[in-house]
Amino acid sequence: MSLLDNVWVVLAVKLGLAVVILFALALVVMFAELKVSAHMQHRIGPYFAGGRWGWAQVFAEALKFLQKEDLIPRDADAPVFRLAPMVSLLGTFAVIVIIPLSPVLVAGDLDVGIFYALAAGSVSTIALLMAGWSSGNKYSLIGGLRAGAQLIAYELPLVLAVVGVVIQAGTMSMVGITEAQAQPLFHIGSVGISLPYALQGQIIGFVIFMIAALAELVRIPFDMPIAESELVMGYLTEYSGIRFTMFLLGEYAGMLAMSAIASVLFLGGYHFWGLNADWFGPFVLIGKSLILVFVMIWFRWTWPRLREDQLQSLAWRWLVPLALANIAVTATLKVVL
Amino acid sequence: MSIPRSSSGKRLRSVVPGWGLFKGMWLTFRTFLRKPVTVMYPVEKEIPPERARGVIALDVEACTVCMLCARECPDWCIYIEGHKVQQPPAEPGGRARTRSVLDRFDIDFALCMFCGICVEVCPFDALFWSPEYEYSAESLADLLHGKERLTQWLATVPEPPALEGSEPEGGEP
Amino acid sequence: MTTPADRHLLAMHRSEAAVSVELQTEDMVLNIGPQHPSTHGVLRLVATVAGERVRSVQPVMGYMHRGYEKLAEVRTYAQITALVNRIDWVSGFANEIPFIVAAERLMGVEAPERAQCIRLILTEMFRISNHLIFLCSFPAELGAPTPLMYALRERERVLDLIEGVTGGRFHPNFNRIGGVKPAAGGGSTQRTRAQDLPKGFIEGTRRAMTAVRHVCDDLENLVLGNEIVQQRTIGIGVLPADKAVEYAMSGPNLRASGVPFDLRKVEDYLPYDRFDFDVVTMPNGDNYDRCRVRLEEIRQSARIIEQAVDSLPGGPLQAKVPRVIKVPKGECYVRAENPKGEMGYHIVSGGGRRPYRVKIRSASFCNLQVLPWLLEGALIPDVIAILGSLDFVLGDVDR
Amino acid sequence: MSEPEPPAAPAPDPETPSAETPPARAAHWAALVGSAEWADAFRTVKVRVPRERWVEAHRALQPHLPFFAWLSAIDWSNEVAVGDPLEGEPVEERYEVISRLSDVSAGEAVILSTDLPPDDLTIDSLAGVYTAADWHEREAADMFGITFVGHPNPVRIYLSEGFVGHPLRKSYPLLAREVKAWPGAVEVTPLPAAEGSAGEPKEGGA
Repeated sequence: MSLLDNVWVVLAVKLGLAVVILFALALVVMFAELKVSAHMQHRIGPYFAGGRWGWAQVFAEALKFLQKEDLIPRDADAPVFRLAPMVSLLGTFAVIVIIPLSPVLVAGDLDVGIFYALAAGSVSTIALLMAGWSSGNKYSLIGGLRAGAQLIAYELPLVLAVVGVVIQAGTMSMVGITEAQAQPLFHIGSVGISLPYALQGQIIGFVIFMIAALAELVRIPFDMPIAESELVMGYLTEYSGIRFTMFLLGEYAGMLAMSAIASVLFLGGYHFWGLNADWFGPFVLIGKSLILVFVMIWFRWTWPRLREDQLQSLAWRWLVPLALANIAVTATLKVVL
Repeated sequence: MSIPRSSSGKRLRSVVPGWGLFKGMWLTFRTFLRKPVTVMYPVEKEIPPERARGVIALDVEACTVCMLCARECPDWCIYIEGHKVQQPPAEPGGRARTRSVLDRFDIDFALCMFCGICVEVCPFDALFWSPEYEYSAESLADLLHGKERLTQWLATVPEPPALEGSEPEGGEP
Repeated sequence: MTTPADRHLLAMHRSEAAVSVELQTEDMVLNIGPQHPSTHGVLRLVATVAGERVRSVQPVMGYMHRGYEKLAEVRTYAQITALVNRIDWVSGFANEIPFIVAAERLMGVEAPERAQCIRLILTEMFRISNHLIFLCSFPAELGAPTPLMYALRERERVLDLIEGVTGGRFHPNFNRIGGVKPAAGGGSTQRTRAQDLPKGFIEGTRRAMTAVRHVCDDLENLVLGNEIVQQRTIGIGVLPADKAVEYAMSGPNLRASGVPFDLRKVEDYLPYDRFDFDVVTMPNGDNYDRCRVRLEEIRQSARIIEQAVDSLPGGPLQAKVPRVIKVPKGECYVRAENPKGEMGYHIVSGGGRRPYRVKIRSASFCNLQVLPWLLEGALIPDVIAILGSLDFVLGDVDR
Repeated sequence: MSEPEPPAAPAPDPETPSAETPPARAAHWAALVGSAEWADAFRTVKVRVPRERWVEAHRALQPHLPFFAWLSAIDWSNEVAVGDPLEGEPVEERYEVISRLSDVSAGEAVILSTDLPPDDLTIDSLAGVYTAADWHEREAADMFGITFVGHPNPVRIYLSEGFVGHPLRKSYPLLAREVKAWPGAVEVTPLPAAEGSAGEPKEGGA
């Protein structure tokens, strides 16, 4: 009893759980990417490792990466080079603690939850810049600079897309936003017209958020900083072994974290019709997140990538004005209704 | 002859901008639901056509050590050694004949470019193409195969495929 | 037809540069290749870049120079046939044709009709195979990996047919002076049985052509109709017709610039005049058109093949030629419409079993000459896209 | 082809240059460059011009034949390091530079040729007339050691900077054929040239 009263122990347990769950889910996402991409390409994908469907392939890959030599190029800025993958993971883990799996199952329900999530999430920008700059490679440098420009450009639509939700919910707490989505949207007379657990009218916000999230995650169609066919993996060019694995897991965990945030903000979080949020909440949320992850993988294996300047023009000329308009409309409706 | 055509060069624009993106996604999703076409190699195998040039098989009995294949080989990858032996005359009073005995017949498959010239020039039908393809080795030196190995492959040489109908001349010389 | 040179980006860049002279920073030299995922082998581009903008590009090649012209001098004609289909390895058979036809012209023999028709069918199959390779590599360079698998899936059908006839998937070595000869595979009966098309070839070809048309439709949806692809390709790498001719572009690259020139229509190295097909041209000469020309050419090739298997003449496969082939003295140049452009061999025969000199005109080498002009002022992503749209193979560049 | 046509003798296509009697075309091109020396064997039109008029001849043809297909050279030599030597009479030892020009509509084409003495391998560059001659001239410079005067970028194209020799010269040996003994040199039994059926073509219908 006394042990659970200690705030540090509780924090450690919560963090540990979050990390374990996140890693496990990141491996699931990694496996999904292998399998989904294979089937979309008319292939089978992993098959032999671990029984019929090759589920052990991800562990094999992780082990393979861990065995590899940890190379640091001679011209690299070694301390920065070593630090970058950790910083990249740090941002993702910082985000994950505030995601509510159920009304009670949340590592930390901050009052400024979403604000904190977006702020912590943008730490990965620094990681990519660090990686690109410290590698001592021109391709990495170009990749890092592209990443910097891209993440800064897309931070704005990401935040602005969220503002609409925050206005609607009237809170920045993740639990609060989820609960707000369970409420009827507006009342006509005494009848509550509800759009429970759905987009709450924030369809535009959702689309903008997903586009910006793809850009934040450096996924196709916005993977110019990596751009294997142009920059030979961009800021990842010089990474190998465990550090590369960290980036890789960071990417998959990031996909999951972003999908979870999107689910919480726009898709009703842990709520689902007819399911008790207390018991089924975690499964509902993870299920919604995995569906969004599937859509991200689906994009990845269907579309080519845009060019860096086209991406910038998309952000500044379309997404930002659209998000601002969305905020204006939402705010007006909020006041009017 | 038809007149060279200049296409209109119209772009394939979708009616709704952005619809093309979703047409592609529909295609990948349809494929996602279909059964994959992959052949799971070590478990299942594709059967190569009869004419597939997989490996060269040798019929030692037929070889007369005439060296023609070694000379015509563009890569110089066939090594032949032999010696002559005196044979008693076939019938009494006949001339004693010499016969060539094959001592060594090596093909370096690391050099071979699978052109088939040796098989073609062989006047005694001693060389054959076999569709067998599973003979990879861990080092280049292990790809030098001697006559014992080449003879083993003889068993894998298939019958020639049936021909597409309408062969009026029958191909008989 | 001829679009004026739309060098808008370049002009804009130049004016920008003129205005901001004091802001200029040092240019960076970016070494693209020789080991790079998008250079199709070992091409090296030394690019001077200002940020992402390429100021100038110097292609460096020769990493794969195998000296085919010298090698041909020490080989007999039969051996060279096996050699030349390695020049452009994704369309092996099409490389053999002009060489064999040139040698046949020097010897004064002509292949029988059936042999010519089989040559034509296989050439067109290799054209399909080559263009499908293009349609898989070009989207991959734009970042879309999935069309690759779809295109290769159907290409496999075509290659299986080719293998069924010739015994080789990539390097058929199927042409002989005076005809065609599939690889012997018949055991002791190989000499007594004609080495003709195997049973089921015609039926399989029809099926494969249906499948190829189908994948063309799919790829049209997946690649050409995709708005992102259009963003990345339309108006990028514009090569106007006069420049295309000036830089001796040939094949689909030339036709994409609006020049309706196809050697299949003007030369008679194979009986193309019997079949009905269109020369596909596109007006703009940008990446999109270069991609689209190839997609349409697959359809045209399928059309030719279907006509050819329907009207396949009978008769022998081989004209009478001496056992030891010696080619009389003389010089002959024969060019053919290789899937990548004009492929030709200038054979100088000294009268022996081996040619005295063989000059190989390979399409990719000549098509790449335009690179420094075409890439000037492009962005790095566009460099890769333009490079991919030119459809070259390093074996064909370096020979 | 929609109209029935006897497959045995396909009618000459009106668009192909073969419809016109080839010597007339050859003479036409020769007259255009002001040369009296031309050959038209094996449907390959070759017009010879003196070395001094090399660039001038190309300039005359450029408006008619804008497509520069290729440029190369032939080392005419009676001594060869590898390969078969020329049969018959000894030839005058020289380097023949040849270039092929064609159009992009009717399929017209001509090969221009000029001779260089072995002791003076210089010739004016065509880069001013045909842009596409650039790389071909660099290749010929690499392979034959011909100097193209006035070439805008006379650097090596295929060979590395330190490479010694010019591989396509007839005097240049082929190392791959020298470091290894020919496996076919072993003689065990004589060639079966006397075999009855072996001398005949084996293919069906022959």
